Amino acid sequence: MEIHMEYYLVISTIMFFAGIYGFITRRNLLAILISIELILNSVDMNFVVFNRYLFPEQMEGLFFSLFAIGISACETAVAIAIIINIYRNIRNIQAKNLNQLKD
Amino acid sequence: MNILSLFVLIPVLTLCGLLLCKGDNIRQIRTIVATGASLLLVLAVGLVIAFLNERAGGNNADMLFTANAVWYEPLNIHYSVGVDGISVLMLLLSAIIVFTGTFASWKMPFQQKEYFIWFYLLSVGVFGFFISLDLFTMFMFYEVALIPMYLLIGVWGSGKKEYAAMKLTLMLMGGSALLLVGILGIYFHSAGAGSPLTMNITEIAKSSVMPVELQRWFFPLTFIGFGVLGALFPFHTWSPDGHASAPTAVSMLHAGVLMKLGGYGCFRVAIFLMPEAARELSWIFIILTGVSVVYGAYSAIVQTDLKYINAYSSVSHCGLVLFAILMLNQTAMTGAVLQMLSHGLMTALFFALIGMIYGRTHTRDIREMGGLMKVIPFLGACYVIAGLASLGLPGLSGFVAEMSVFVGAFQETDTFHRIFTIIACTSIVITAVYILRVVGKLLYGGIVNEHHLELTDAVWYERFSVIVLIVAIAGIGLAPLWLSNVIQDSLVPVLNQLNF
Amino acid sequence: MGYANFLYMKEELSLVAVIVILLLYDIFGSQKSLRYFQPVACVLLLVHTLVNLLPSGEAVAFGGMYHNTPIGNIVKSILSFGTLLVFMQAGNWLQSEKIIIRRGEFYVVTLSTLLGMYFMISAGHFLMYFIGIELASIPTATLVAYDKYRNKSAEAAAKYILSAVFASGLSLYGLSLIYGTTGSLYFTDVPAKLDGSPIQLMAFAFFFVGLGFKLSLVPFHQWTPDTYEGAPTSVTAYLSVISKGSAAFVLMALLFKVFAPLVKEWQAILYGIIILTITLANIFAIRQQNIKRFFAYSSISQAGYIMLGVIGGNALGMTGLVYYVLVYMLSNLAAFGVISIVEHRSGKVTIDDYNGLYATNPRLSVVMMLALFSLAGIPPFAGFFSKFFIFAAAAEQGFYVLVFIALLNTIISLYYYLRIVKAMFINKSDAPIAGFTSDAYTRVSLLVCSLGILLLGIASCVYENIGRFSFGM
Amino acid sequence: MEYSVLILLLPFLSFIALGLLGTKLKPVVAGSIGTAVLGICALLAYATAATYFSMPRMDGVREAITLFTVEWLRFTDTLSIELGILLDPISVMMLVVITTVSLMVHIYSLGYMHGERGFQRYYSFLSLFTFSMLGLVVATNIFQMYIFWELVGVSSYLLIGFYYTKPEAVAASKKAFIVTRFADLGFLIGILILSYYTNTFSFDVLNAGDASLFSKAAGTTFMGCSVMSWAMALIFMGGAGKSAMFPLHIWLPDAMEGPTPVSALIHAATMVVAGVYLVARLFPVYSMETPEVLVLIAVVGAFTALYAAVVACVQTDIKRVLAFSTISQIGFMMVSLGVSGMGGHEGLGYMASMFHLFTHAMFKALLFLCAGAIIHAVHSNEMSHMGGLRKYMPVTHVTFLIACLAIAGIPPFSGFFSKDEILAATFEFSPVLGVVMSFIAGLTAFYMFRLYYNIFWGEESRHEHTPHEAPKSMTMPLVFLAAVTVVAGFIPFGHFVSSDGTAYTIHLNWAVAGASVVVAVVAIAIATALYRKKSPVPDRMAAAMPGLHHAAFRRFYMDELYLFITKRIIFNCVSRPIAWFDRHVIDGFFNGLAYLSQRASYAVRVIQSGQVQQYAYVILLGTVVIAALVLWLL
Repeated sequence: MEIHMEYYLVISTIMFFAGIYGFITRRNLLAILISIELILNSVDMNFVVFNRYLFPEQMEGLFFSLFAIGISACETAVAIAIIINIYRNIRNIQAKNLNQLKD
Repeated sequence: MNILSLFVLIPVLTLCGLLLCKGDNIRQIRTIVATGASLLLVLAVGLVIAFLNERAGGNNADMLFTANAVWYEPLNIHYSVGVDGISVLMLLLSAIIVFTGTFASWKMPFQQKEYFIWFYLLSVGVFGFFISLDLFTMFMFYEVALIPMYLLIGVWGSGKKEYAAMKLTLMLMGGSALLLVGILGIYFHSAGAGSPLTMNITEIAKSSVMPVELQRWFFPLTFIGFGVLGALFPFHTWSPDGHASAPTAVSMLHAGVLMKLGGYGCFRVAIFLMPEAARELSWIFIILTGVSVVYGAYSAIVQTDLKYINAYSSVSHCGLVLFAILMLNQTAMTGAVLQMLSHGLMTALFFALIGMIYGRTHTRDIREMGGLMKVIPFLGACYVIAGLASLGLPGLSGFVAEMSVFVGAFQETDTFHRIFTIIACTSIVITAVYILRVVGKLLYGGIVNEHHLELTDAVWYERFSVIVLIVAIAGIGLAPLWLSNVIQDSLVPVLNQLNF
Repeated sequence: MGYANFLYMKEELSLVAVIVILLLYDIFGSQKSLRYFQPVACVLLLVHTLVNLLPSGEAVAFGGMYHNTPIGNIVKSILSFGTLLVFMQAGNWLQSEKIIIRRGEFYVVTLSTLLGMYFMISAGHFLMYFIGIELASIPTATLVAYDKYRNKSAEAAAKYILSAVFASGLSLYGLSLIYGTTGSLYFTDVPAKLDGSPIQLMAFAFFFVGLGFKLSLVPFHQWTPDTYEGAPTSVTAYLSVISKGSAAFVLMALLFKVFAPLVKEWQAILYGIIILTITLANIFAIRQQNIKRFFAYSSISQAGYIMLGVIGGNALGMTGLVYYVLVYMLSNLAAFGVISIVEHRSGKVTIDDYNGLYATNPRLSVVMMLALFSLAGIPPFAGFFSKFFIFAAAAEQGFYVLVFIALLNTIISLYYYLRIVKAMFINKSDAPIAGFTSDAYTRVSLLVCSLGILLLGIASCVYENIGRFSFGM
Repeated sequence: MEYSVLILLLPFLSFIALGLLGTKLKPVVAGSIGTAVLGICALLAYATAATYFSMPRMDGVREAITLFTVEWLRFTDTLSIELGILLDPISVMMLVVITTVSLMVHIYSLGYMHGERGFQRYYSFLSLFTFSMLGLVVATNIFQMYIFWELVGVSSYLLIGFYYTKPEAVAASKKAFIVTRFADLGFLIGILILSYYTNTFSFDVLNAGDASLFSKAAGTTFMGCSVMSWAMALIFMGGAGKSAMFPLHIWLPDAMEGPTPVSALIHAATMVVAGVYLVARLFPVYSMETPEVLVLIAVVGAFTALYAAVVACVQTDIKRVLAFSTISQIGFMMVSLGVSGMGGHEGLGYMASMFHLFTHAMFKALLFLCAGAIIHAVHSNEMSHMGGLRKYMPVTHVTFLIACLAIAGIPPFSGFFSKDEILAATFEFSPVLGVVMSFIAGLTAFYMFRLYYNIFWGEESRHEHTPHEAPKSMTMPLVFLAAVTVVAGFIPFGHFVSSDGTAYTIHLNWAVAGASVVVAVVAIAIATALYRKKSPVPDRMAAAMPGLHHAAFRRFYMDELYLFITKRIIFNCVSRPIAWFDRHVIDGFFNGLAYLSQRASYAVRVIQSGQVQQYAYVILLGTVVIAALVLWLL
């Protein structure tokens, strides 16, 4: 069976919106972080798919997704460090407890 | 060095001098400000003489003593100065008021140094505005003159000073917001295709390429923008509160000179550069200013605070300035300029006297005062003179101005102009009512408060500043011809614009 | 392709050198010698700034990945100069007890983000741009969280990083669609393929989020007040000027160069966003008590003004924007310098605490006042000029109504800036902040800022020199 | 005659000198300076008059001489204010009247005001007034007249309010100024209209009788009347204000709060006739262009004369009686002008009016000065505090009687001649009006003698100390003025002043004269019967007509009406609402804007909830909205 580009795109779109949905609804900071990964991964997928199907003569998309993966790892690392910091301070990592700063 | 630039340079140097001296060395501070103020006055008088000499020598250029230096080359912004008769007179007025204001604030309760720093920053703006020929420079100086008011009122004022200072600043900035849009509009339509845009007023007037459809937008913006400072109804409400709360010299400078920036700007920018729209839309503003004239006067009748009375009176008188400008003919415009001068001096005198009286009685409520003529005859007599000038007594400046305005306004024959001229004329009666009411309550009758029996009359520096003002008022009132000649000559370019 | 290409990147290289030196110094320097970290960092950065001060010619390197423009050089110089000022002001804070041990990191991390901004500015390819923006923002999160024992700092950092990543996720998604429709990520190639198809427009809207977020334009602004309030003051200062300034320039460059075919669309977007940004931020700012939070809203509204330079799409706007960024940087850093030193010496951060400051600390108050007036756009201070040029740029393209709305908003902004002036000069306080003398670095930096505020407008050469290298669409 | 400039300049200099030096001078010195200056002025005025009237007539007409003019202020190419001196019969006549009365008042005041606080100020104001009044009468153009018109008003204000610690005086001065100012508004607008259509202010041009001058105004009407009618009526309004014509008369009785010599000078002899003078000045214009306005003037004058005479009959304050008498007499002058025509016998009214102005100035000043002497003696203005004073104050008594006889129109006193001419002119115009005016003349005789008897006869009231005759400085002017009053009637006035400048010989119309003398005698007889001794009849009469008497006593409620208009309508119904509107609506609007921003600031705080997920939601929403807008709206 031939796999059309649209299939990938559908999946990546679902991932993207699942990520967004997760980001907005999850209560735990780590879960939010995971949702972000979903978003970023869906983007990586897009890049790869577009490159592979539409512009196979160049490698821009592939490289972009490589870098994006690397950077998202950095992001996650920093985010986790901060979350740990929060945990040390308030002893939980519920998103709703990040409410000292408002107005 | 151009003589006009000195008008900016001297206050700036005074300011720097003040910055350098110690805050508690009152003597030094006074020396500096007195020197600065005197120099300005001498310079202004010198300029008037030089100007008259030039004109007598046959120099008929629109602007004299011009100097021009490129400032922001990409936008063709210049530091460009020059004066015609009107700005010369305005400079003289400003110099007189800065001079007398300096003496009127000879003794401040605290932070004298800071006070004078702001005061002179204010005067930098004022002088700079009147000498500028470049819209940008003009606008910059205009705003320079606005902001020191906030601190001058807020720190050294009285009463609801913070509210008043904030209101004044914000409303005037509102005006300048409108103005800036207007100026940008003028700038981007200042020259025909192919020639570079310019900010220079005379050049813009010469090219006159702005289409009427656009003028219809930018004229009201510019006019209202300046009009706010000229206490145009209904944007005048900053004036009563602001003037009432400001310290003496600031009220003097503000009502005496700053409000003139409005009138001057309306005439120099709005009408000069957008004559077609001015003709077309003047009726709207004639209604507003006509209302202003009567409305201010009626409001003044019921006020009980001396400064409020004077502030509303300023609304009325400044309304007359704008009203006259909008008549768009030579006589009325001459009257407008005369009225600016006259009102500037008069109201400065008023505020100086009110400040001095307030300094003694610690109240400005006329219900709490009475019979002061007996204890402070000098101030009382001067107050009466100021009042008489304000209600247009011949021999003092107000009469000359008002009559020119009325005669000029009457040259416009249609019923609309007629009706509003007559409405404006009625202000002379209402003015008499409130002036005499104040004089009657404040100075005449019996002493209301026993403490007032121990008041002392004016001291030398107070007398000095008051006398200078009175002499100037009487000078205009007695010999107005040379003034009006100077003004009329300078109006010719504007009239040429207006007649297309 | 050759190593000679690297020579075009002399600014980045010299910055990397500074970073490496500082990193090594931090690692290997003795505890005693680390006392001199601040002067060393400042001197190195100063040298770096001076060396790269003169704009070099236009150059393209690495097959178009790297694109150096003279105006970009100027922006880089401005940014590194601003960073220098931040460094000078940060000394006090870094001397404090729990942080002193980690002081070196601050300089290194900050400079790394600066490097990221350099990349953004000189990017010729979206990958380069992406790396730059992430390099500029991820380390910033660690800076925000620098006071790690302070919960607010951590919370601010968490909000920052989560929002940032979310925004960059959306932005990347947009970018991927752009890639999908144009087939290229080179700045030079993309415009030709942009035809305004619906998918591209949607992609552009998503892409816009990333820079909108960095610039804290409404509706991408909500992290700003929280982060600014929670972050250490020096970091807030850095965020509010350097990070914002670079983002503004990059956004402009992208819109001018890459998204030029979509000019009608992005002008419409900006139109709405500018109005929203300025107005909403002003409305929020009116009520603020915490001075850092207050400045956060103020900086949001300033971002709106900055965008006025972009919307015209003209050279005037580019000059105005860069000039605006410079003036805004000086003004804001002057304000933050004062806030920082006051916070450090007295621990006070609300506006009411500033009551009567003039009586005890006249010089600081005057500097603060200059900064506020400059921000409000009052002449003769530089802010007036920068605002005027920005407005002129927008007006040139006929956006009079927009200019008018922005101007009306200046009235509100004047109101809240005057609130602080009022607190310092007019209000009386029972327990004013006691008088103190600041350290030499802070004083120098404040002096520099004040001089800049006073002179930048009057001396037209700065503006004219920027103008010489600007370009429109 | 160039020296006549000095007549103007000297009082001005004296005003400046006394005003500036003020309290530095001793009162006596200040008074002497003022009086001496006025003396010189009077002499110069007499010299001027002598020279002028002795100049030969040109074609039988006395020429108006414009001595010199200085351009003072230029309005347009054609309109400019010039200051100058115009000598013609009426202005020269006025110069004489003003300087004479003023000099008398100056001398008189030396005694009357002796020891008053502000003596120097008083003299300085007197000088100012004299200067302004002289400037007014010699004005070469209508705008110069307006200038001095205003100055006269101010000096009147200052002098009425001389006793500034007295609230009544302050109120009176204010009222005087404002009412006349209101009238001046009409004057001003009138000037504006007139000058717009004729392009000139100059009396010479206006009075030249050139009909083409007014052609521009032809056909222009406003509310059914021609523009010229409006202009001239409005100018008359100015005159009516100064001359206290009904209904603008209300300030004059109150103005009696001022020092009595001031009343004599300003409010009897000079300033109040400025209105008459104004109409006379523009008489050719009135007569030729707008005769209908002359009718208006006659009607207003007649009504005022009647009204004031009736009111004067019941007043008890002697100065008030004199004030109403003045109003009434000015009414006579106005009527006379109103009924006059131009030239020859037609111009009888004009001549009569000027004649009456002249004689009235003398005897009314005399009356006031006498009243001053009396008040000086008994320290009261009320008739009831007087009575039987003839024993104590013989000189005053005799002079007062002479003045009374003069005003009553008993020959051979001057009033008889001038009033008789007025009546004659009136009868020629309209017999009905003539009868009315004769009746008023009778009333005049009646109330004057009521006054006379109440003061000098009747029961003596108890005095705190015996009244005594006034000092020399006060009686001397009395005697002088009395002498003038006696002889002035024999001046061949028509030879000096007439409507067209030709000589006009007065012929007494014996029918009218006889009738008016009879009326006067009868009225005096009634007054004698009623008031010579204390008699119950007047009270009974008052009781018989309580409404009328009370109304007359309250001056037919005119003051109440004015108070109603000013206080209730202007102050409470106009000014207060406007002030309220300003504070609450306009100011409220701007404050409301500020308040709204504040409220908005609080209202939007929910947006910034502090929840990072909500932030993300907003970002997403924003992006979607932007995308949607771009996709569907563009």
